[in-house]
Amino acid sequence: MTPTATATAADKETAGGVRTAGPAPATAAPSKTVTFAKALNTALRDALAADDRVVVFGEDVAELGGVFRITDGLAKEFGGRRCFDTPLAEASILGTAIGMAMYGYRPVVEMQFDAFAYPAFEQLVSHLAKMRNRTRGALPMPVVIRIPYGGGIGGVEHHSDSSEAYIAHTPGIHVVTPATVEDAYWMLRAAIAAPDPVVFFEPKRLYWSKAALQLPVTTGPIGTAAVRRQGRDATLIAYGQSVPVALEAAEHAGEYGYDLEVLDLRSLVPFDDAAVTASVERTGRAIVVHEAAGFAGFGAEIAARVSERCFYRLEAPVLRVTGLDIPYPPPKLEHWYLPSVDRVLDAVERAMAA
Amino acid sequence: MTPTATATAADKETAGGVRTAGPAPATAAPSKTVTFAKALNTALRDALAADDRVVVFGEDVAELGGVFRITDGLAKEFGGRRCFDTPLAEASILGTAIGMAMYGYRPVVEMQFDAFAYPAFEQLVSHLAKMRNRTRGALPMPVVIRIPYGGGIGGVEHHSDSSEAYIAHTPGIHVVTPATVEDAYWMLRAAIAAPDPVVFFEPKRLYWSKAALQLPVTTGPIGTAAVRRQGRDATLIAYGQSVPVALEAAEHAGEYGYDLEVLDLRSLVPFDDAAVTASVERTGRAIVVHEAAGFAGFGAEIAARVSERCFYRLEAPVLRVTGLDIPYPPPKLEHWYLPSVDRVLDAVERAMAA
Amino acid sequence: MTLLDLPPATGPHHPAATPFRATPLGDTDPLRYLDEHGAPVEGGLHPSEEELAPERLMAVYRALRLARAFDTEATALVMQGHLAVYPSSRGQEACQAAAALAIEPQDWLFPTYRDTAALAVRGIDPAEALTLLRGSWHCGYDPKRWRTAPQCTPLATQAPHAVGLALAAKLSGDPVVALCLLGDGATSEGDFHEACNSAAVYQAPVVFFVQNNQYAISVPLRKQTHALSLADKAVGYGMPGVRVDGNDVIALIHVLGEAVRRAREGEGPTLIEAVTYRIQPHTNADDATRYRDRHEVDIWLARDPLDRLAKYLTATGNLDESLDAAIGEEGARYTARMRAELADEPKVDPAEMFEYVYAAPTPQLRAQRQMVEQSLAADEAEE
Amino acid sequence: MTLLDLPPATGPHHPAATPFRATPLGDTDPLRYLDEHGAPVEGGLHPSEEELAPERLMAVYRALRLARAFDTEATALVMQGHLAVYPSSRGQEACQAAAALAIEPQDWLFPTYRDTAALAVRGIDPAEALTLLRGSWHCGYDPKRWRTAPQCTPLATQAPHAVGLALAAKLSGDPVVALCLLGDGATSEGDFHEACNSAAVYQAPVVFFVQNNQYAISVPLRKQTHALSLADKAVGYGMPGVRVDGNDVIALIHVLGEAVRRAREGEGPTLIEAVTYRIQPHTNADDATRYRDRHEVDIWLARDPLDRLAKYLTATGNLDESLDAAIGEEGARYTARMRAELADEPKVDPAEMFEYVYAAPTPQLRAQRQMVEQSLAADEAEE
Ligand SMILES: Cc1ncc(C[n+]2csc(CCOP(=O)(O)OP(=O)(O)O)c2C)c(N)n1
Ligand SMILES: Cc1ncc(C[n+]2csc(CCOP(=O)(O)OP(=O)(O)O)c2C)c(N)n1
Ligand SMILES: [Mg+2]
Ligand SMILES: [Mg+2]
Repeated sequence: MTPTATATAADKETAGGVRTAGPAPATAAPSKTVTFAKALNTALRDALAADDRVVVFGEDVAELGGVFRITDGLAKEFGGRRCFDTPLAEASILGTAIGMAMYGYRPVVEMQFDAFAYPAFEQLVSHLAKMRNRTRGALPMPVVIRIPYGGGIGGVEHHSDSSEAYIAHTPGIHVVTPATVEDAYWMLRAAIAAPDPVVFFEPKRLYWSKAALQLPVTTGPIGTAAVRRQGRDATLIAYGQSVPVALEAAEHAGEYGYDLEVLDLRSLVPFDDAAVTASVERTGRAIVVHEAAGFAGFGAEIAARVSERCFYRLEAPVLRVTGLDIPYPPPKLEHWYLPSVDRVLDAVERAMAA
Repeated sequence: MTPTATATAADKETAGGVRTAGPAPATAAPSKTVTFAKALNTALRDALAADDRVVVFGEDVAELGGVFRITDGLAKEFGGRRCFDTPLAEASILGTAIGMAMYGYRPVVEMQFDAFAYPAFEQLVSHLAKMRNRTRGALPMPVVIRIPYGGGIGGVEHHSDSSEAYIAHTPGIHVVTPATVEDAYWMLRAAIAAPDPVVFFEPKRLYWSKAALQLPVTTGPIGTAAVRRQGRDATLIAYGQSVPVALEAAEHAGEYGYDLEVLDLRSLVPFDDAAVTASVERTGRAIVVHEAAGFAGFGAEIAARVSERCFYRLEAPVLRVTGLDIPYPPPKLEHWYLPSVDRVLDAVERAMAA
Repeated sequence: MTLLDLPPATGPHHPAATPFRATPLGDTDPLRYLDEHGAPVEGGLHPSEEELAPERLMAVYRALRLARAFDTEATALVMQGHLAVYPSSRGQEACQAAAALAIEPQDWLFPTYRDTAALAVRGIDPAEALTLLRGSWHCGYDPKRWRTAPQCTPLATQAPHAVGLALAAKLSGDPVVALCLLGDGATSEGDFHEACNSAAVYQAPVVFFVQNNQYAISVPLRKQTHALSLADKAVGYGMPGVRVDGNDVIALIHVLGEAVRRAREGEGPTLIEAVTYRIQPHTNADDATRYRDRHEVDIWLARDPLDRLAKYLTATGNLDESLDAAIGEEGARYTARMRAELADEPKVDPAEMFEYVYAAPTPQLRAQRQMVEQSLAADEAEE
Repeated sequence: MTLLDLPPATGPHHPAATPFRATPLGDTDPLRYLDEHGAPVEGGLHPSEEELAPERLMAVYRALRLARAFDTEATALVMQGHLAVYPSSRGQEACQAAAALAIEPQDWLFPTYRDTAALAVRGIDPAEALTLLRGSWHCGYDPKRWRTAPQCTPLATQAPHAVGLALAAKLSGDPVVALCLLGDGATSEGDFHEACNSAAVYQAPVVFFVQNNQYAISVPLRKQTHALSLADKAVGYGMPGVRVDGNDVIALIHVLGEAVRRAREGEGPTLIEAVTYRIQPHTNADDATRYRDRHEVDIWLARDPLDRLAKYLTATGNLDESLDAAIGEEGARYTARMRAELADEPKVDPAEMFEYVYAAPTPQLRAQRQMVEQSLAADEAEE
């Protein structure tokens, strides 16, 4: 089987003779209310259909369709050469993806849970992130690593980590995380079509959230944030499953007379300085929300950037509402750990009082 | 061989029946001018002599004495049961250390270069950092991981990484890095005596720097920063091999009439908020210097904390002078990457002009 | 849908064009003492007299029944919401019991998430053993008292710990053995390899005991290895590799006993593969009908490890219906106690989250703890 | 000072108490065609006629001489400061040449830092091949043109890449083989295991070629494995494992040729261990006298792979002094060119640091590039 493309859009990053396809708009379909999980599943299906170079593999992704069923039905529809189960070996899963990308494929691999991507850390940092650079562009790495992340689902230990800070600090990788059903679809298509490696963090608590999805859909490109709610008094900066938390907090704050803006970062790398700065320049206050432990978390980068760029405009210190600096706690305690609406509101109070 | 302690200081963290020793002051010795490397070597020797539970292992540490000779002579002096070469397998090196710590030993392992610690990442994040917590203190992890880090030594790829941000974001680990010969000795003794895992980052560019060392020596405990130079106009916050850079920049700045304070963090985790805040409250300006890539680097945490805590005192935004957001460059280009004295001075100018 | 239509792991291998030959360790039939009907097999293992003593075997049988009772009850408890998740070891009770019985109190056990029944057989209180699966952040039991590591979820990562502990015991001159439990899937992980290889180099007193239950969640063994046997992996480490019937508890106890003896007497590590089957789905959250036939499960149900020993004990006149019923009642009492202990929601104090992160909390953790405590106090005031 | 006084890897193993036996793959004498004096050994390998054809062997001999000349020159260049570091393959030239010659242009080579001589034999310009070691951030040659991955430093991490590439080729129906070079030390890494195991499961067309040069920096083989042979590791993967004399280039070409053929024809992966020796220290920065005897080096100097083939070729009337001298001059011309090419400091443009991090630089990188360019302009203005 030589990969042939079934779509036409050409791609400068073609490796070898294989043809390619960007996330070309699919034929218009009626709007349907679907889960976040289904949107991801549809994106994978459409990507597999659009481009023969796309392959999906990982632990339990074929026969089972993944423990979260994100790859459900793909092996059946596209066969065992496009979607297959691997031996239980994460470094090798990512390393295999790297080798396939060298040959011109566009692998999409699944890490079953956040903490189970750690064995692939060396492959990620020392190879995936650097291969394009160390070959002066000869071996680009159009690889997508899908990682379900975050807590709030009652998981036992090692099943609720948020590891985005580790990855975002590694030059050469793009790091994105959708927070809406439309973004789940579009950003995954965009990630698969991207010429560079993308770590695609899937907020697993949102898998079962629902919204209308009308295909084809196009949202903002990778590297851009989105204002999810406009407001004048302060900006809540969030991503992934903290976005709904921020939105809910903003609704509540409205009751107290605070008009909050909610910015969904969408892309941690590249970082949308323009959108973030513009919002905070408008509101004069910023509160960062994420689930990962706060210390040296990604929120530190956001807070540092905003504090530097909006120095003369800030009316209050940038506050962070994050996970605690402890190992992720068990189901019965996780609500203490997670950045809750209450904790966000508390920070809003403090920022507004400043 | 049952470990028996040759020193007397008792330690609450004793596991099993084995006795223990903190870094008890050695007998007074004449002051000698020694290299940073020799100070580390002496600390290991003294720790091995003081406490039978201390073992030193890793790749090439015994026969060769380590590629940087930090473990030189230890195997000869203490025998193959106290200092030994391991198979080439970093996850297993750290995992073995964890298992030995469970039995009451105090392993000190060497990772040959920063980038070669990545294979041990899962063991570090999912076990070393969490074992005390998941056993309610029954299995503390008095393990030291020595990692030579940083650039400026003309190393080829993978030999100059700075990975402190990855570790510092992981609750359960202490992260320290000495910048002086005295700290090299004392902090390594303190790390080995500590009841919790310590990632001990050794600034490899400073291995050959020299200073007087008079034993016994005691510097500040883990968790405390040190003011290396007092000043009134701005605080340079640095650690590891960026400390000498900051000091040199401060000297130069003096020529331009700026009186700079230089704070050596020493310990990234625990973080000495008191010292940092006190200094910036005095000076009103802060510039963070480190070698790791700036984006989501440890400097982000410093800048975010300082910006929040000193909000009303800051006269200029906190600036970061760091490595570039690219894979560590090769010898011929590394001076462009590294936070040089010039780049620090440039930031000082900008901060003072604000 | 199988990748590249691989031959089954038991299928024919490459044509033998010397020296290009995949060389299996030996006969791939697992070692046995009893056949599937509970009769000693011809040419089978020769357990010692001690291992075959009726009192000993009755104790083993009780352990099997305990493991089964424990597993059945835990499965019920997870359905009722008293556990967060439960990975059942039904069908693997011979392995669970043998692992716990093969070692002495001073030896260390390194269990996985699937080995809670083994912990129960080792004597750990069931409520303690289930602490983690119940939704706490810690393992419940005192690992030092029970010489049992907390159950390990990141696959194969406990293997180097077992090596380290065994090496430590060896360096201390203590006659302590580490028994490391692993699944078939875990043998594909790098940590498994690094641990086995290092253990052999150190000649550490460790036994790697792989419960090959044919699946890693949905992934069958033939997608996990191309070798005929997982025990073959021992060859590369220069250590003995033994493949044993994982539903034959007498064979298991014999083989584990010998491996433990070797380890204790300084003869180095051993890799044991026990061929068994996971009767239940991966956990209560899994749907096994998506990837395997009911028929396959039935075949293995017929190979039940309890039945097999019961038949042997009955045939040898050591077990009869009334004794069996009495043992059943023991089990019922055990599970009743277990049910009672697990009925109440465990008390969790959020402040404890901060207690064990470090020996002494960092200033930052103290502040966070204070924040939680204040918020807790506020909540309580509101009530 | 040896840990726990381990027996040497070639020493006696555990007493054979069936089934507790470490079972080596077979005879641990490596396969050979020539003995140490260049004479065909009795009971040795049977290379094909083609493999033994004089023109072919003369080409092989030239490749050996090229590898030696390259290595000698590179060693000189690093002393003179023209390279940042150089890990010499002196003594391993038979492996270097055989690896490059065993594969076709469409096949992919996955070299380590030690395999620059193999790149030279593959035809890559020496200055290009030495780009990284010279102190640049990229591999110099075009990996797609030469179907050669950039040399890999993090040990064994290239092995899964080779598997992935081979799997990709297989899925594409292309007759492409991946040849992955590894050191003895690298076989202890988890990535080696995961790659071999996965390759076997996928039946990917990959050949794992371990140059067992007896050392991983200072660590001798007996501290790396307790098995008699690294090829034994193949057993656990259900793939053929072959141990071959790494200083016998004819044996190497035969064995590699067969493994490559198998891979190409869909017969799956092979693990080859070539027993050889690292004559030089680990790199120019290493001091080998700290951990090994000069005497040991002398023994291996006497097993020189070039001498061995030269003697055979001379005995078979294919080589004489004048031809040998002519080949020497070829080598001298090659190294003269190499010296000349490497004499000048390579030009490096700092702006290029930003060029290949991503397909399109992030806004942040654009800003950083600008900063560097401004500072560059300022520097130039000052001059
Ligand atoms: C490093 C890692 N990767 C993935 C997982 C997710 N996971 C949990 S159990 C399991 C299957 C393990 O199979 P096996 O080793 O055969 O043990 P079994 O569950 O059958 O007892 C997987 C993939 C994990 N826990 N750790
Ligand atoms: C993951 C990793 N750990 C450690 C190192 C440091 N290191 C470089 S070469 C080497 C020895 C490798 O030995 P071997 O695999 O036998 O190859 P050889 O150098 O003998 O060719 C070591 C430890 C590394 N490059 N990568
Ligand atoms: Mg299994
Ligand atoms: Mg070697």
